[in-house]
Amino acid sequence: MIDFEPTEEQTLIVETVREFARGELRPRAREADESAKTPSELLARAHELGLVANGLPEEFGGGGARSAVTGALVAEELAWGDLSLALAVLAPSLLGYAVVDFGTAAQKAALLPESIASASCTGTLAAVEPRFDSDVYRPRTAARRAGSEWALDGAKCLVPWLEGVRHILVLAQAEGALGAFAVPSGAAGLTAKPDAYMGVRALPLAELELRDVRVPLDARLGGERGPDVRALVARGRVGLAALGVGVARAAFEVARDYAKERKAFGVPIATKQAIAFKLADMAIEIDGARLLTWEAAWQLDRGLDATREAALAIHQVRRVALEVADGAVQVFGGHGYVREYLPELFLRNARGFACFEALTLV
Amino acid sequence: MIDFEPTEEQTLIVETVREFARGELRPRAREADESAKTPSELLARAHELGLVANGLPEEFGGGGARSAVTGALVAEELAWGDLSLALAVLAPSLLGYAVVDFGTAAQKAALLPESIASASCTGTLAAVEPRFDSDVYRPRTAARRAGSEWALDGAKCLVPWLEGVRHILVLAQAEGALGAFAVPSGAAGLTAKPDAYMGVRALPLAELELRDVRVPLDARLGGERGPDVRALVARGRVGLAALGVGVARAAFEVARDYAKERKAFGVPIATKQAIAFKLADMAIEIDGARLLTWEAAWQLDRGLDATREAALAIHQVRRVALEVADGAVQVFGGHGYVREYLPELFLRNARGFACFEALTLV
Amino acid sequence: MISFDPTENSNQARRYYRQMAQEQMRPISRRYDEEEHALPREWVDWYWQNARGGAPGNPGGPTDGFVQVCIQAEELCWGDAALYLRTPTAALGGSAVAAAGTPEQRERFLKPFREPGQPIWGAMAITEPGAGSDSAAIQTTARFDAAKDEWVLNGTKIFCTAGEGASQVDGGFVVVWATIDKSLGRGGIKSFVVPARTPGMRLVGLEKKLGIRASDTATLVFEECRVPAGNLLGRPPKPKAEAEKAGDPRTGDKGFKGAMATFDASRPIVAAMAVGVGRAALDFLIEELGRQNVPLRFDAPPRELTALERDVIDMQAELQAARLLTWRAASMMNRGKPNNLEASMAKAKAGLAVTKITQKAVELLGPVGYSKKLLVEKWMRDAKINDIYEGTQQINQLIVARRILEYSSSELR
Amino acid sequence: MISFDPTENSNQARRYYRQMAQEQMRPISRRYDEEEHALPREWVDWYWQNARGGAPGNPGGPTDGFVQVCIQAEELCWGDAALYLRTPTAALGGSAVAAAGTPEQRERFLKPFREPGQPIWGAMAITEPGAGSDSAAIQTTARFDAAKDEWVLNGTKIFCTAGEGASQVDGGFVVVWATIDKSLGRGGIKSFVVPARTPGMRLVGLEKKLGIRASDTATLVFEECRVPAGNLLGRPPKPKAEAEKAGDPRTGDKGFKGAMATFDASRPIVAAMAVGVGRAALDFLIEELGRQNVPLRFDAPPRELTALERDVIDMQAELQAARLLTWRAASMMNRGKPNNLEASMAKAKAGLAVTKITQKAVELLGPVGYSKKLLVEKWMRDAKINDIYEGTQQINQLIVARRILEYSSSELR
Repeated sequence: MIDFEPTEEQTLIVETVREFARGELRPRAREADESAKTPSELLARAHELGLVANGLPEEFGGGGARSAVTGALVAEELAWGDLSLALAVLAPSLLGYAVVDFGTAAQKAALLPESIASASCTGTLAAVEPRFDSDVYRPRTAARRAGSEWALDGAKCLVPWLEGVRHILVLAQAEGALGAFAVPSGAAGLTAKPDAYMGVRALPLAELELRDVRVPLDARLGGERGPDVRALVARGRVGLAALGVGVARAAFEVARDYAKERKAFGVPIATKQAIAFKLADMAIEIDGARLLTWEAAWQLDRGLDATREAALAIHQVRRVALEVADGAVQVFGGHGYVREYLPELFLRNARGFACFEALTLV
Repeated sequence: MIDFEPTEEQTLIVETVREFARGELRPRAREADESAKTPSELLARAHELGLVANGLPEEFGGGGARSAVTGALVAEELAWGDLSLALAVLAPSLLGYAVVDFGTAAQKAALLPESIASASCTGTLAAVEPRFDSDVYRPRTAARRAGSEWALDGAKCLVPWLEGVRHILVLAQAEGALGAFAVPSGAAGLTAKPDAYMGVRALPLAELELRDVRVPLDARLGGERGPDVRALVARGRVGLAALGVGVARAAFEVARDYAKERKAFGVPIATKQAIAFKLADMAIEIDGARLLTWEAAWQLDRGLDATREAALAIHQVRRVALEVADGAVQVFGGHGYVREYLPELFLRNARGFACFEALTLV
Repeated sequence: MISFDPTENSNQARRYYRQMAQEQMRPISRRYDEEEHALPREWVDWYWQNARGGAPGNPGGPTDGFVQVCIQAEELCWGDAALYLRTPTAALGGSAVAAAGTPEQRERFLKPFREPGQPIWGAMAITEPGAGSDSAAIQTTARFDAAKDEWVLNGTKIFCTAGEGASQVDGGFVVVWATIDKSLGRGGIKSFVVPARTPGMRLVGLEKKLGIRASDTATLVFEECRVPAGNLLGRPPKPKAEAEKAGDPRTGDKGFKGAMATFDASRPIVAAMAVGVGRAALDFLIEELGRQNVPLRFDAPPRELTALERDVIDMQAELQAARLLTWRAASMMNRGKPNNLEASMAKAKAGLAVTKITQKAVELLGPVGYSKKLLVEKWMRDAKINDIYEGTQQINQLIVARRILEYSSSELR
Repeated sequence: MISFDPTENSNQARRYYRQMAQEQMRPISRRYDEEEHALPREWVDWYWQNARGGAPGNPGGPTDGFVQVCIQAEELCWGDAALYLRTPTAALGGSAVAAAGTPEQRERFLKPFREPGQPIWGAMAITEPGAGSDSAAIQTTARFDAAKDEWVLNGTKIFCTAGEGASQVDGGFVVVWATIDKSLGRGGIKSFVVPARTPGMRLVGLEKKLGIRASDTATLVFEECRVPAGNLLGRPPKPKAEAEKAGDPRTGDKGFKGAMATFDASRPIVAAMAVGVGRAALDFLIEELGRQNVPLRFDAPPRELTALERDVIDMQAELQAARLLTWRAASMMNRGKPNNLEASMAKAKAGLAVTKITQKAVELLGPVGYSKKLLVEKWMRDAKINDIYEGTQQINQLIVARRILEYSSSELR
């Protein structure tokens, strides 16, 4: 039956996460951006809440309650607080969900327990490449068989790189197929340097260079079969779409509140149609984008291919998040341009969705 | 020196044509659309004004005052009156300017005097093809050498087809190059049937089928060298862009006037920011599109390749004409949807610029 | 639970109406676009005889409720929006009777639509020449003639969809909005059921329109048009002093607010109709590109993605966003939740989205798309009405803005 | 005569400033973006020593007048908009002095900018914490102290571009808008030249901004700040009764209208600055695509045109439309024509166009475009200011709307 109401359990989770976002993320958003640092206590707090672990299998210590729809609901709330911090606290999903979905039994046993137990983020994923036409479906990073090992060469960027990362899942062309390889963070030939962007400045990111990095054959995620990269990309896009909706909603809400507060020519600027209609359009577009995101998430939960739905959702979110954030700057006028207020931060973060891929998984 | 003021002579011409558009075209626009007919007296009147002949060479009876900028000014004014009727009265430009620009001496002597002297339109041009991906640069209509003749096969549509047409310049692939061929309207193998569209209904249009249509070798425009198709397309696009600006300006003006007149909730709807700002955007976009059109026209007048400038102008005009016409419907509300008022006609006509090519030349 | 899985009843309804659209509507689409105002007899009779009972299904099984109604509207407008509007049903007038009428009124006015006999129509008459979007500025008056226990209507109504059928064919009716006391403003506006062919109600014209030309958009004039007291929708009004107590359901019919609430129920359906027209164009485009082996990839390399591919992705995203907003507004009605905001969001989004989608489809299909050879140009003309009727784009933006800003209609005009 | 052919003087100026932008500005762009508020000493000194005199050219030859000024602004903002705003010039304050000042005032305040010595700045202070776009709501007061023949200023100004340099470095000045009588509304607003380091003028802060971080956007507080009577721009005002005769030039300086007229002259320059930033991003994008052999066709077959190609066509058209609207507004000044409408059109279009162009450029360059490795992300941040200062997008739309509708500011708010 077609319905748009979260379950009671989802509602409870959303309320908890919303409180976390309001109490812990939003107040730290500006300072985290200015200092380009994620406050480390947040990760521990998020780990306590089990934001990621709740969805991982019970046999490895997780909550066993996997749902992409729930994941989307959670991601939106977190990003409403702050996008960088949301990506940071959700970073354990990268290794976690990828290994659950595509790993061999041995890989699960080797990687999941520490990922779930650790308060820090033990694994990450490298999907984006530092070139103009980065293409998650067609990485240039390549893995070739070299005896009993894989040898990887290439470059990656926009890799979430939190303290404690021990493995990086590197997406690479593997002799005709697409593969993901668990590369130890200390592997010879791997260099990681800090990576800086216009937005998501509080999220630690690395640019990786891989020069003949050797990993054993069983480091290939899922063994010979490899991961289903379409599913991986879709799970990444649904997560990103939900985050984008959260950024847009945050921008909309501050703009709405400001417009009701701020007076010009003696009346609140929200009473001007030019502002009021802009806010109305924002609200409509945000809701539309959210529903597209939910549909893609629901498709994943049904075990179906969600490539199309995820593509539509992220397409819409890229536009909506940017337009809404830009609109919020506009509503604030001069104040939207200064870092004393949040809209400019939303704008810098929102633009990132144009190039983000697999920065989180649902 | 960079300047945006028409010359005194151009100003006079614009005033004359504006008066013609206001007095002769606009009052006939609705009836012409409903009956799908161009009133024949208009062509005679336009011929008297020398709208096209003024720009053709004196040696064949023309005015010798060729200027693409002037052509753009004239086209805008005419289309302000009505797009269909503007295209009808400018139809002689198709054969006229193409032969002047690209014809051999013999072709000029053969075709221009009657084109200039006749009050009806003696020649037309077939550039568009009846398929989804019609491409003016790459027609599928083909001409092959068959002894001392060219044999043409293919199909064309959107061909202005006024009473008295004796020759059709047919754009065709001619053994590796692009050619234009003067095909007599009565040629064997050529069938013309009426062609109907959502808009420009008052303009008589034909869909042509060419089956082994034979023309002598010297029917090829410009002889072996052929016409410069890039220049031809650019001249078409500048003309169309100017016409599109005229349609947009007409739509803007009726919307502006209606908005000042029409009251809702006790005040003119123009005093509402949502309407007022929409009108402001229309005005800005129209002026921007016009200046792009002028620049492309000026480029042509300097004898330079204007492919880029014409492409930019028509790209902008396609969007602006549609948006402004659609906006005018919106300003009129329910009245915009009924054929008692003009906005719906502007909307139908404006959408045509997406597929129009070489329906007029400057 | 968040779910996008239609019930089997909805799936069956979709198939049923899609087939009907394909077989009964599409073949006559062009004809009745050209023969403006002609009665599409084939469709009207076929529907009346075969489809009035609704879609086959499992009456006891789970249902998507109002969402299924949206699915029906989408499928039939995918067939032909103008013919859909000409379908012999009680339509918006029926919704008003169902929403604001007494049980006796519902029985009296709606029963004929379920009985044998000739096809009949219902309609709603709100807009006036001077009023436009401003429903509260209604000038049509209703005077109570206590002697005869009748209401006497005077005024002119325009843009009355299905107004010819509803006013001219016995058994049908027009729900007319009129004020019983201008000094009461919105509170004075009531709705009256005027049966077809009531003396004093005159059909004075049909609009010639850009699109939906098979739909009879009527101008109706009421001159001393008398209807029985019991034709005031809801209970008869109490005296003026009491009537001013807003929100008291005993003060007669639900008045302006009740009538406006009809829109909350009808806007999702209108949005679904819009989605249907938009989908007609998008389906055709995608099928045509398929026939020509033009790729439409969701995973194209960024530098190779064609403008066409991106346009189609965008059209699909916009249409689906509109559809989901529509279903959400309908689904809230299933749950008995107020949906004024969500219904206006759906209407605003759907109207604009399908206007753009159909305009784009004409563009992407080149000269053939612009020509009369295909129906795509008709769908573009038909689609535009969705930006206008049942509240223009701007009116719906205004409603949304008021809700999100928590402003009254006097605070945000 | 309609012509797009720049004079040789303009061509020379373009080459001159482009080289300057390339060699003097670009190499330090990133550094002064990161070291927010640091004085870009290299640029300031170099400009002061080498470029104050203007571009080389033929002084007697034909000139594009104000259009050439736009070309200069475009080229330097193509280099770096923030450094441009930090350039030691009289800037907007100078324009106000030139437009509304007496010959004596022009000599006194502008001459130091032509003399030897250290780099100095001029600035204009209009916006106040509570006023935003509403210039007429200015709260800063100017009280006349007849005993000392001085004006006494009290109030706070924010968003004062170049406000640090102009207020702190001897020789510079800030033109401050203040009201001499609130009851006069707009008519009471006058502008006063406050020399740098005048007691009572305090720099209380610099804004941390999204972009143009090298530009010193200052908050200035005026507390019993005294300037000589002769620092009121224009002639000294007549008593209140006479001053109320609007439009009478003898009633002192040109007041609000005169000050607003400065905007008609400055908006085309601001629009040209916007075009410069937008072009920086677009030039880079096109060059980069060229280096990668990505085709950019103006004659691609419709089904093969890539999304990227169409985006670039669109960006070029939008940028050129903005540039031509800008030049038109400037060229009208050459002809002495009022250009209030056209200047606002240019500003509105350019601000929005380059906001979108730079945002799109970041997108089309993928993760590298979003990264700090390139300047494109900086240009996106810098560009956005053009949608905001010198009248936001909305204010310029409002001005355009009033002109095209022939509405006064009370009829259309």
